[in-house]
Parts: sequence; C-alpha cells; structure tokens
Amino acid sequence: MAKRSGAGRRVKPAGGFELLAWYWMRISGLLLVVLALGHLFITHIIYNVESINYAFVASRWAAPKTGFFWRIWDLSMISLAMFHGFNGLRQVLDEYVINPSRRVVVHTLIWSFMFALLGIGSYAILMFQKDEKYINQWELEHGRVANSSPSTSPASSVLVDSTR
Amino acid sequence: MNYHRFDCIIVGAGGAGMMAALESSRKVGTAVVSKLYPTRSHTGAAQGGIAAALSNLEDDSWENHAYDTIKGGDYLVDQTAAEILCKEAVDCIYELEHMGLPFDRTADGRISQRRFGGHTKPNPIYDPSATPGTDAAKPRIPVMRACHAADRTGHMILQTLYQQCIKQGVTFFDEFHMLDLIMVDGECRGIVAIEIATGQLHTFHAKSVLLATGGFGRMFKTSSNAYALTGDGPAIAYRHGLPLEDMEFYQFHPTGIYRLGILLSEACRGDGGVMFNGKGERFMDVYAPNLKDLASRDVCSRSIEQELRAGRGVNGKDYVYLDIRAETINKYKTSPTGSDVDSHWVEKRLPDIIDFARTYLGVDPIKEPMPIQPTAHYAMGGVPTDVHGRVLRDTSGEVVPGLYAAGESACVSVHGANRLGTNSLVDLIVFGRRSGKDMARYALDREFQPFPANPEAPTRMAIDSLLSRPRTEPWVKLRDEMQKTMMDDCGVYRTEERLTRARDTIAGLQVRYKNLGLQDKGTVFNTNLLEVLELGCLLDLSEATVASALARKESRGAHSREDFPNRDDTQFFGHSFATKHGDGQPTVTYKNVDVITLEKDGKTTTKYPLEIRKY
Amino acid sequence: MSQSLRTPQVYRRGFRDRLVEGLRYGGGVGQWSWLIHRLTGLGILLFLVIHIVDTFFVVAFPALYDHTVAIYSGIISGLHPTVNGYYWPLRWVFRLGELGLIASVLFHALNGIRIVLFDFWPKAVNHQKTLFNAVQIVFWVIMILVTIRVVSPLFSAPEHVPVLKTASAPAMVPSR
Amino acid sequence: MTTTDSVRNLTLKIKRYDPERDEKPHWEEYEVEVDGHDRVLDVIQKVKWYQDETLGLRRSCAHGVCGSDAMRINGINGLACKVLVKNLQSSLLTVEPILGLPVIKDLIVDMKPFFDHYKSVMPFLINDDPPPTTERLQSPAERARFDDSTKCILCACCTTACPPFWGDQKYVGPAAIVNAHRFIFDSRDRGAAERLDILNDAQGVWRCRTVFNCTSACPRDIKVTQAIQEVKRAMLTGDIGFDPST
Repeated sequence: MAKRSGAGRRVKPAGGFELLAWYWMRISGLLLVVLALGHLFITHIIYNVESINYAFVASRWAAPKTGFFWRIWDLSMISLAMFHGFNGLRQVLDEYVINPSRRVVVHTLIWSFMFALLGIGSYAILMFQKDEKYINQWELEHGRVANSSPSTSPASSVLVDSTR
Repeated sequence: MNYHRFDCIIVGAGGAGMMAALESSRKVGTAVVSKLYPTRSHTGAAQGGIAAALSNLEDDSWENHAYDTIKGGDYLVDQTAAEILCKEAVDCIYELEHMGLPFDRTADGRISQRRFGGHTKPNPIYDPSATPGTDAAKPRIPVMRACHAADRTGHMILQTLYQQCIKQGVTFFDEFHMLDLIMVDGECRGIVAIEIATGQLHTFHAKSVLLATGGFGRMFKTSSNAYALTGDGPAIAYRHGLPLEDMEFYQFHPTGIYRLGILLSEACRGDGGVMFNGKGERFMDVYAPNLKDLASRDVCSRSIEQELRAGRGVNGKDYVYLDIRAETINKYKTSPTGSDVDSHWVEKRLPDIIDFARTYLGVDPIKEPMPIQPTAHYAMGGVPTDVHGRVLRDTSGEVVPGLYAAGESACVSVHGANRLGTNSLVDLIVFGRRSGKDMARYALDREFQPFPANPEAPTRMAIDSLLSRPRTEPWVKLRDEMQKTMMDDCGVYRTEERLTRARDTIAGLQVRYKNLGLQDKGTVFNTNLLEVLELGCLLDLSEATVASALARKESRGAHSREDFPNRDDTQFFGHSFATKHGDGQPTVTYKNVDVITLEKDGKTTTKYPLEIRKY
Repeated sequence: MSQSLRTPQVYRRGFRDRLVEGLRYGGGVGQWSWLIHRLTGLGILLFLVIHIVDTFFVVAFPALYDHTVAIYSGIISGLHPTVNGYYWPLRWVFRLGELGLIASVLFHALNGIRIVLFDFWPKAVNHQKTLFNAVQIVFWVIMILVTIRVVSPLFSAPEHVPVLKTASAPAMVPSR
Repeated sequence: MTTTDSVRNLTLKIKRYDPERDEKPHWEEYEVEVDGHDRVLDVIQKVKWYQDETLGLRRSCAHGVCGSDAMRINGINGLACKVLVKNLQSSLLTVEPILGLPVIKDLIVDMKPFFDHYKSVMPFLINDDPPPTTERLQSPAERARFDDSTKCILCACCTTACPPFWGDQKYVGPAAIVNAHRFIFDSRDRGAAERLDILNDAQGVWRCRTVFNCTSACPRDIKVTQAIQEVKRAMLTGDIGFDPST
C-alpha cells in the first residue's frame, strides 16, 4: 500500500492558460451573477428601462456620494463580462475552427475587438462628467423626466408628435 | 507493395497473442495481426477468475492445482504440461499484477481469491471412517484459488495486456483477417491476410508465426462465444494437413443465460450460488455429493441435462434455476466467507452477472433466481503443441518449424477431456508467455528463409471465385443447419447414430459450401465475404470434431457417449489427432498421454494415479 | 504503432453537419442545458457589444444617446420629421427583447451556478437532473414575476420619456 | 421472468453508406419480424443475414463486453447488443453510425482517431521501482478509488456522444480521460503528473462542458463526467489522494 501521509497526497498542481481560463470562467461567472443580475434588477425592475436617459446615467455616476460606487460597479461588471464573454466566445469558436492558422486569425480578431470595446466602455465610465447645461437644454426641449421615481408613479406627461 | 516482414507474426490479439507479443517484442521484431481491435477479443468476456496457488487466503500449493487440473481433465492431461501450468501460474499472476492489473484485494492489500468449480485441497480433518455426509468424510474441500477482479477478470487481463503492448510499442495490424499460412517444405514462413477496410491482400514474411486465434464455439447454436470465434487458425492449419488434437472434447458451461447462451460465471457458484430444478430441489446433491454445485463443469452440465430429460426443468421448459440471492447462500451455508452475506456483498462480487441478468432476462438476481441452461463454451482441443507452444506435425511429437499455437486455439494438452474453471486464462498467460519466449529464441538463431513468389495467389483465386459466383442460396442457411446439427447431435450427450448423422450432414454442407455465392461484391469492409470464409473454417472444424467424437467410443470428461457410458483407459487413454487428407473425412490417430512416473524403492508409480472421477 | 491503412474513401461530415447533426442526438437535460447555456451566452455577448457602444454615447454624444435610448420606448426622434414619432410595435419588440435578455442572463447565471457546483462539489454530478430541475423552477418563478413587471407598463403610454413635446392627444397610443 | 414471446413487426431504418457507390449517407428501411427478447443487434443481423447481406456492421461478443457494436440507436448512443427491442417504445427503430468519426461503410466508422486519443494519455501503469517478488500491496479502499474507470471497454459511446467532440475531433474525448483517470488514481502508479500534464490542454480535459451525454451513453454505467471532474480537480489542487513520490 502506498504510504499515506497527510501532507504528501499530491502532485504539483497544474498551471497553464487553459486551467486559468477555466478557473476564471468560474470566478468571474459567480461575481457576474451578483453584478449583472443586480444591474438588471435596478434598471429593469426597480426602474423602468424607459426611464433611462442621459440624466438617469448622470444621476448615478455623478452622484456626489454614491457615484464612485456605481462607477466601480459598472467598471468591474464590464471588465468581468468582457473577459468572461469573449473567452466563452473563443471556446465556442475553438470547437469549430480547427485549422491552427485560422484559429490565430480568429483569436486576434476577437481579442482586438474585445479590448476596443473594453476601452470605450471604460472610457465612458471613467471620463463621464455631468453636463448640467445639456440636461437643462434637453428638459427644456422635451420636458422633465421623473427618472428617479419608480415607474409606478402616475403618468404625468402626454405624448405628442413633436413635428406638429 | 503489401509485403511486410517481421521476425514474429502473432495472429490474434487476445490474452495469448498479446502475452506472446509482449515477450517476443522485447527481443525481436514482432507484429500482431488481428481481425478485431485487440480490446474486442473474447478474453475480455472471461469473468470469474484466474487460478494460481498464491495461498493469500488459505493454504494451498501448485501441486493441489495440478491435481485438480489433471482430475478435472479426466486424466487425459499431459502431466508435465499441467505442472508447468500450475507452477508458472503463480509467477504469471505476479507479473500481471506488476503490469497494473487491478485485482480485487484482501484486507491486508494482497490479491483476493475466490472458490471455483473443481478447485480443491486435501481435507485436513479427513477421516475415511467418518459417517458419509459429515465434513470429515470429504477427502477434499473447496479452496480459494481464483484471483479475480470482481467478475471482470478477463476484461482486466485483456485491457492490461493491450496497455502494456502500447507501452512497449508493439506493432498491431488491426482488422486484418488471416486467410492462409505460407507453408514451404513443411515449415511456416508467414501468412496471408486481408485488410478488412480496403479488401486488399497483404503478405507477411516471418521466421515464426503464432496462431492465437481463439475458440470456435460458433459451430454450436447456443454458445457463450463471440461471433468472431470461428477458429480460423486451427482450420487453416487443418487444411494444410496438420492435425487437430482432442477435438471431441468441447466444454458446455452449465450456467448460460436461457436461450441466449451468455455466460453466467462459475464464480456465481464459487461465491455460494446454488442450482435448483423445477421442483425446487438442489439437484447437485445427487450428482456430486461432496462438491455439489462446485463440481467440474462437465459434471454440472450433464446433471442439468439429466434433470431436463427427467422433466424436472422449470415450468416444464428446458431450463433450471441458478440462485445467487443472499438468503439462499445463507440458507445452504455456501458462503465462502463462512459467515452470512447480504445482497450488497453479492452485488459487489458479481456486478456484471447481475447486470447481464437484468438486461437480458429482465430478472433481478438479488431478488429472483436466474433461468439457465448449458451453453457451448470452450474447446479443449485445437492445434497440438508442445510446452513451448511449437505445433506438432503428428503423434510422434515432431514439431513444425516456425509454427506456434497458444490459447484456446491450441491444445498443449493441459485441459484434457474437460477444462477446469479459470484454467483457460492461466493457459493463455502461461503458454502465451512461453510461446513468445520460444519464438524470440527461434527467430534470433535463424535467418529469414526465402519467401515464395505470389504466395497469396491461391487465396486471391478463392476470393475472386467467391465474389464472381452467383448467389444460389443464403449462406446463413448453411450456418444455421451446421449449428443445429452440432448442438443436437454433437452436444452434451452423443451416440453413434446421432454422430453419424452429424457427419453426413456436415459433409453435405461442405459440398453446398463450395457453391456459395455472395450478395456483397464490394471491397471495402466486406463482412459478407468474411462471414462466409469464417463459416468455411467452422465447417472444417465441425468435421474434425464429429470425426474425433465418432472414433472415441468411451465417455470421458466433456465427451459423453450414451452408448459407451464408461471411461475406457485400456483403449482410449490417448489424445486423438484428426488429420485431413484431400477431400474425404479426416483420419483419427492417437498420441500417448504424458504421465509423470516416480521411482520409489525400485518401484515405478505414477505421480497422479488414475482414479474414478467423482466430486 | 497501428498499421491499419485508411480506406481510400471515407465519409467525413462537413461543417454544417458538425454544427447541426448533433441536434438530432437524443441527449437528456444535460445536452439541452448545454445548448441553451451556449446560445444565451452568445446572445448576451451580442447585446453587450451594442450596450457598450450605446453607453459610450453618454460621454461622447449625449443627445445621440438620448435619441438612441428613446427608441427602446418606441420613440424615434431627431431624424427627419416624416420618420419621427411614436411606434408602439417597436416598443413591444424592444420590451420583449428586454424580457429575452433578462431571461438569458438569468438562465445563464443559474445554470452557471449549476456548472460551478459540478466543478467544486463532488457529489453534484450525481444530481445533475435534480439540479437542472432546480434551475428551471427558480428560473420560471423569477421570470413570471419579471414578466409581469416588465410587460405591464406596455399597456399605458411611455410615461417617463416624454421625448416629444407636449401638445394634443396622440393618435398612436396602443390599443388595450 | 418476463417472457414476451409475442412476435411483432418492426420497421428498421438504417443510415447506409457504401463508399464504392454513394456520395453521402442515406436512409433505408426494412421490415423485420422481432420477438420480445431480441436485441437490436439481432434485429440488424436478421436484416443482414436474410434480407441484405451487403449491410456492414461490427459485432463480436454480443453481450456488451467487447464494445464492437456501438451505434446510434433511436438517436442515442448504445451497444446494439445491450438494447432490447422490448424496451423500445415505438415500432420504428433507427440506427446510424456513431457521430464524429469518419464513416467507412454503413454502421462502421474509422476507430483510429479514437484509439489514437486513447493512446495519447499513456494508458498503462508507470512505475519504474523494482517490483517486489510477490504483488504490490494495495488496500481495498485504494483499489476502490479507481474501480469505476477500470470498467471501460473502449466502445466509443461516450466520446461520440460528446457535443464538443462533434465539433472538434482533436478533443481527446471522455473515453481517453476515463482511462487516464484509471491510472492517475491508482496508488501503484507514478505517472500521474505526466498524464495530468497531457490532459491540461484546450483539447484535453478543459474541453469538457459537463454535458453528461457521455455518462448517460456509457453501456458500462461508468460515471464518466464524475471521472472527468475528478481529473480537473486533481489538476487544480494537485491532490490525487496519495503521494506518488514514495
């Protein structure tokens, strides 16, 4: 019988990209369950998706106390989602694109695309500055939006064709 | 183009073939030619165990094993070979274990062993004057000798050997079907084989060729054998005028699944299972008062036949029950552990058997008994060889240079008239290994001999004519008739009348066979062609079997003549050699049995004296 | 090693067959959950791409952003006067799409948890069907509530996005 | 004992392909008389023997231990000799070759890629220490650790039921991983690190998507997915339950 010692029950843990990728999918997936479902809950359940506009975004990202928190939330969500999603896409494509050189092309394309997306997404989150003038202008033109109140509030505005 | 050259060519990738390949490929160039992928070989269907006197659970010795082998074979066993078998078995088991074979284990980590039919040791408390029926009155008692891996021992052996062949880089020609031996001046120089996937013929030039093609149980209707077991090796040797030894001895396993013939291992009874007739009686009490259900296979099969003939089958049908329920084992105190068992224990010991019964019978053996009937199982006979696996040319013992045989296709003769359970696996390993060693030795001292021009020409002609003939009748009609004839007229019980009828039927089928045509004329994976070629082999072997059975006018081991119910050691204490000459019936001659004699006080005695065989 | 030669001709499945042949395979819940997991994943990714681009407009082109998100409510504005207006079927389509998105994310999340359980809780593999049933139950319970919440505003005019100037009553309010 | 001796008619639909005649596979139908204890293999062979001898299939032991006759029966993989007709609901039986391997003829596929994957995981005991004169010791618990994966008969039912394998035939597939598992967790073996290294690859164990088609297709009831998961965890943690360096 092989000797049993509590400490020596092992071989060296394997490392490598695929293992890390697999592990990453689990970890990021679990975090995204909280972040993405939370995000959906806020934007689609607590609020109505129709209440979302520039002013709504501004009221969250540029809020004096909580703005920082929401920006961190959205930034983590977008980065986790990008890496999770595009790694998933890579894994799917790997099953069908077998030719090694085609695979290189595909990988290059999807990762470039991902970084571009991540870039503009992060830029939006980090560089956002509330433009009061624009909000005022918009509200002047279109009427005020009660975007901080839940959609259960009574209807307050009437629709008209702006062109008439 | 399709010419290959190897020192050793091994035909068949079952236990014997791969064991030999492992040995020979260490020293010389070796290739294994097999019509199946190696892991499809029928060694994998062996269930219960492989015997070796390891004494892991109780005291045992290889002499006990040899005694059982010789007695089990009804003394028609070459005793030197049997001693080699039992002595080397121990070593071989350890070798297999070192190769990684996952045997079941005892509590202290050693190879676990179980009881098997006919495996005994002397009873330490034996008292000839004791009242019959008591423990002390039994001269011999069952012993745990069969090393096992649940009830998949053969599967583990086959997998382990294939794994080792991969490790050693043995060359395999998978799905190449041997069609002919290349014999020049009475020696073997290679083989002709067809590559099944393309239909192309290949020639293999070799210094030595091993036939390890397995059995030929498919000549019978109800058989535990695989479809692939068509005896190609022995049949081709037979066509080359080489003899076949002891063909009349064909073992019927007592416990085949009713109607299908699928084997239910003897381990069922080794682990305490009991057989019952339709009246619920444990009939083996009558036929084998000492060992009962653990008597030798031929004894059990005949007992079942007797019960069925007496109308004591279950529900008036032609089957009896095998019962492995824990409560039955406990009631009859047949548990090998000595204490009561539960159904969990049974399930752990016999998982595959239980699975087979559930799948094919719709019976849960944990709750109900299983319907069984005897099934054609194992050919004791085959291509005669010496203890190095070298094929014998005739009864004089002269060998055919370059030709070897091992496993079920060979007859070393360690099984005699009836093989002991588990000894087939021992045979494969021990004599597979010995053949491999001797082939390598032979190949090292010898140059390649000239290869004839176009040795495949006769084979090509035969195939071309088969493919060009119009189809007169379906080939399966011939096969069905052969299987029915062999089962009914050359089965467990035989008579002169039925055997004569069988001889004539087979001869008639041989004639019709020559006119057979095929539906499939293709070259790619033409299984139609292969099945017809295999039928030809089976017909030849049936012919040899019937001829040998007709010639032996006595009952011994698996050969039971109702017209000659007793063993006749004065006339028939010899191995039959059936040899074909031309188109007629084969001639049958006899070779002496190898008996070990001892010199003691100036007197010569035999080491294993002839006894009346009782269990 | 093995010397068996290839037949001159074998049938190899083409790309289409590799993609579709398996759909006829009678796999159990495992296969369907795998397939749905994969499709929802790809769907979410596609949405994410669009979503990131439109969110980028918040910083770059605030007005364009507002015009874009207004389309989600069935309102087209800022284009040519003949096009601008409120289209309730458009609003329905986006609402149902929204429902699909929520369903996708929810299923992907729940089934993802199931997959993670297989990886880190050894016994989970023996209960894969039970776990899939659990995923389904949780999914449908949540989805019913979500559907009510998401679909009910459709039966009244878009309330919170009065993108168009207030004036007389519209002609295109959805019929109830 | 359930004796369903009733004879009935069954339509057998076979996906056929003859490389010498056909461009691509097509379906053919046969009427067969079957009784209750017929296996699917028996039904197919009735066609082969009595109706159309050109039908190609592999078979040998006919009771589920050799692994020759793996095929897709009514949509799912199984051994034709282990599926009983009486357990089929409909009177239509469809059989086709297993998916993912090149088809040679009718129900026969090229098994070479499958065996190449098997061989790639070093499916043999690796232990260079001189063995003792008797057996290497192993406790019943240590033996039980890898018992499930020793049952594999290499029939390819699992590998060809695996969706990732349908897409990418370079994936080693469940069968190869099961056979690696057989040795990784054998306390007598010393090659675990090497095998884990081989399988730690995009076409190794990480291609598994826990679809469970392999587990439900296995005619030997091996918990294939479980074995694969155990290999993954061993890779992550390095824990194989014993110390292979002693």
